[in-house]
Amino acid sequence: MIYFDNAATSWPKPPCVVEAMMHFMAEVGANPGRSGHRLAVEAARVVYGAREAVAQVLNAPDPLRVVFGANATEGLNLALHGLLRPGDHVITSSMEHNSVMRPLRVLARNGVELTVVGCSPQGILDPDDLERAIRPTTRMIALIHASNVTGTVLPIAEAGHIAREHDTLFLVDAAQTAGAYPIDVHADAIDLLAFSGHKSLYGPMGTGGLVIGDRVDVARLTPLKQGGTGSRSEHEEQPGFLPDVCESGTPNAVGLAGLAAGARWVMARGVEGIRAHQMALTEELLRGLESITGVTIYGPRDAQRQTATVSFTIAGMETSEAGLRLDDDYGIMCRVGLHCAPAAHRTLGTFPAGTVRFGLGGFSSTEEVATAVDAIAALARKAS
Amino acid sequence: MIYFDNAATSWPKPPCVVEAMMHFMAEVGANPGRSGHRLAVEAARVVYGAREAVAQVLNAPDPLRVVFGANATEGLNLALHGLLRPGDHVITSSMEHNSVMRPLRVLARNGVELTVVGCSPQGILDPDDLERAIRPTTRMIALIHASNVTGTVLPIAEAGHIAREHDTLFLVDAAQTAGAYPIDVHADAIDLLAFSGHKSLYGPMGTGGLVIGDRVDVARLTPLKQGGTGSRSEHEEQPGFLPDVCESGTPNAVGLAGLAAGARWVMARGVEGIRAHQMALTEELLRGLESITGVTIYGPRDAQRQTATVSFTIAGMETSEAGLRLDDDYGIMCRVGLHCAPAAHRTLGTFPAGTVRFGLGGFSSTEEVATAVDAIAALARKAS
Amino acid sequence: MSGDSYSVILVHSTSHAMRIEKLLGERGVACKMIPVPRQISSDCGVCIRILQQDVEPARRAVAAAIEIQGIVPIQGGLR
Amino acid sequence: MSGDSYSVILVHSTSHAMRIEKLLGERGVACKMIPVPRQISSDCGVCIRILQQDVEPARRAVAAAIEIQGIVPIQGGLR
Repeated sequence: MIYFDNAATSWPKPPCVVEAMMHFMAEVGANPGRSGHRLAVEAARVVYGAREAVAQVLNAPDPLRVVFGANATEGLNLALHGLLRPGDHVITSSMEHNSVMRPLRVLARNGVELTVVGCSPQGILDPDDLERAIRPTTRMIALIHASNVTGTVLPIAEAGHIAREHDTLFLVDAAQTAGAYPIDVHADAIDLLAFSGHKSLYGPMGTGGLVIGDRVDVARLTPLKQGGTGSRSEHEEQPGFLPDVCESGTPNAVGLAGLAAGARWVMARGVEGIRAHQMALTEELLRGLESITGVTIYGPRDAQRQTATVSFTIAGMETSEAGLRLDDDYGIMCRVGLHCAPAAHRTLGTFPAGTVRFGLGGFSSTEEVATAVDAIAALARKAS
Repeated sequence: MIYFDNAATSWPKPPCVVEAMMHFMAEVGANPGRSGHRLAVEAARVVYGAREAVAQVLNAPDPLRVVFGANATEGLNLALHGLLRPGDHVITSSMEHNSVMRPLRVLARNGVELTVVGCSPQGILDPDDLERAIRPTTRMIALIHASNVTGTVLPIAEAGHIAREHDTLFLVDAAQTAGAYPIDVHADAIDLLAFSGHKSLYGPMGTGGLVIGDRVDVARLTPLKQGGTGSRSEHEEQPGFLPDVCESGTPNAVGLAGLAAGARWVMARGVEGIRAHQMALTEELLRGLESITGVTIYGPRDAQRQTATVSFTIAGMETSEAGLRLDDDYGIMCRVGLHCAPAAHRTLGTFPAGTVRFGLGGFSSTEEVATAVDAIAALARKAS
Repeated sequence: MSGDSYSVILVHSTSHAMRIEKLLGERGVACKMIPVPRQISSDCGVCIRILQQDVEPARRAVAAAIEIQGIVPIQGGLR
Repeated sequence: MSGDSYSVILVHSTSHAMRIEKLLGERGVACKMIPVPRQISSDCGVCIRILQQDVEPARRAVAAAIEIQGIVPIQGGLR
């Protein structure tokens, strides 16, 4: 069985992640930040540990400005709905996931001005195009760090520089990169970074969030939800400080126990080391697929310029059939279709047929890549 | 060690809950509803199983109208922000948790008309007061099922009847009752029911949601977030059907695996059986506390009319000191203060000093209650 | 199985597919979740494949409980 | 410990308290999370109790990293 769906969620998880969750369920268990007893305090320590671990992976200066939510989607929605107002202008790219495009379509119906900057058919964004799109009313630039379809890495350092120069906020969707690709929130001038906890940070599903930089005026940030925070309990008004303003209700403390362990595991291996391992595998996969007649690869086809996610099609075989055969006949699990990213597929020229996506992960191996390449070669032969 | 903080989160969990989560992490692991491979389908089965199990406990007719979120707070915010518009009138009670009051204060600033119907000093709501508050513009009645401070059960069957008669929506905050007190969404004319997964449904933290009845027009329900749903992937617009419209981004599948196991455990024991056990313990706790000079109990002081949550104060001892001594000297974990419910404490006359709250749970025992009563008696003697 | 012919039940959402899988299972109708064949338009990435001969029983099993997008025959390959 | 006198560091949020616990721990200042004494107003249900003699080292440890609501002495009972 070969799991090549790590771009959807990483699996398996490091053993320490499952152990941390079990330990939490058995020995801690209490609601963090509500009561003052020993288990509640220990639970709060666990949650705070997750803030520190995530901040460390991303080089975010203040762990209290790491806010947690259910997933990267919630982090993106918090940034977009929380900060954009009618009359504001926002710029995004044509490679975005629906977690950015769908909130932006709602905002655009309600008076936010939206510019979608086109990318090349490889999914590559030209920073000059971005800069040309800026207007006096531009309040935010929102970019995916790496495409969930082709793995194409967007030039976020340049984009951050442009945003800073034009005094506009810079939001990065790091769902595909946090933990797998070097990110420096501080050096890259990132004001808002949405992350997934359950992909390359190796935590469980149910974790993710938003890193909020100090250029973001928290008084202007409207949370998606209000409720009990364990703070300012005398007041029927939401507290105004981070992280509480954005974290109403009981947090997913057991999930965050797992995320803390996952992020520490990433730090112990080193993001650079993980990246080097994945680049090598991606290179092998790209070269293997390129050698097969009838296979078309999308994206940069260059491991230096993409994550360990590779999209392709097989001549004469629908992606849905390829997905079914890979699962049934070869035990290879991947994701076919449009990957919740219709804009990206339009950019790549693969709409509406979609692609077959292999998402490699931290536990993928050279042997798995070779087996998968052989399977694709066999399918391509049959289809031709 | 005695854990009497079950009103914040239940602990321990039934062994089957932890086992279900471990099984998911080890053997399933994939992202439900995204890909079509065997593990993704199995993950989707797990999530759907949680919908069925929760629907069964609450007698909700359609599992596809059970939508999941991080906690009951998210369910309440979805109902309130998703359905109330400027000019609408909403009625609530003076016993609400901040998970209802804080969203309503935001809505009230934005043009929603709010009436807070007063409850008695025991936290009891008179349905006639509720009915008198109804106006032609009343769009929703939002009530806590049982107070998280005193356990007082509000008359939701009567309130549901009134709401139906006046053609207004009825939202119930069942954070404290789902799984612990009989609820019949269908018979009680409940249009929207927010539930916590990690309290009396015995799932892990990170689970909760909203049951949406068929009188709710989903086309008028604005979700808190938009994003990838695995459905209508060709479209940059949020899908309009349940549950997808309200469930953007990767769900907490491992948490829902635990919730499914917890809800099934509740069904196997039977809500009536759980309720009987907890009533008996509550009666013992109330009688024990009543016998102690210097102890004042708040709420109905009648196990028939409250959940297994009991609030009290000790003459001459602040609640904060009582909490610390119970933890340090007796190993009893409870929650002191205002319990994120300032309105309720004002109603009870315990604002801002707060109360000591004992929240019993499914694993609480007669022996624990007796030990805790003895501890309170000793503290009361010292304080007098 | 190679001689069998199949149809697929098209649905709005994976959650709907899971409900249908359960309903069919209760009535003894064999089914398998597969990725939606791309020539067929659907809201959802997965659909429920059934034997052609089970189309009517499946339609009856599902009718009262849940709205579907349709049941359509598929050709060949998607075993 | 009964002869010791204490102060508490008041904070906005439990998350802030956890950050301070960490900072104090790194500097060897002993502390304990306790429920906020009710006669003291605070945003948060917990505060950080320290020995009276550690007030100045604690203030220095925390100053650059995080905004607090204050450090106040407490009497007696809250051992």
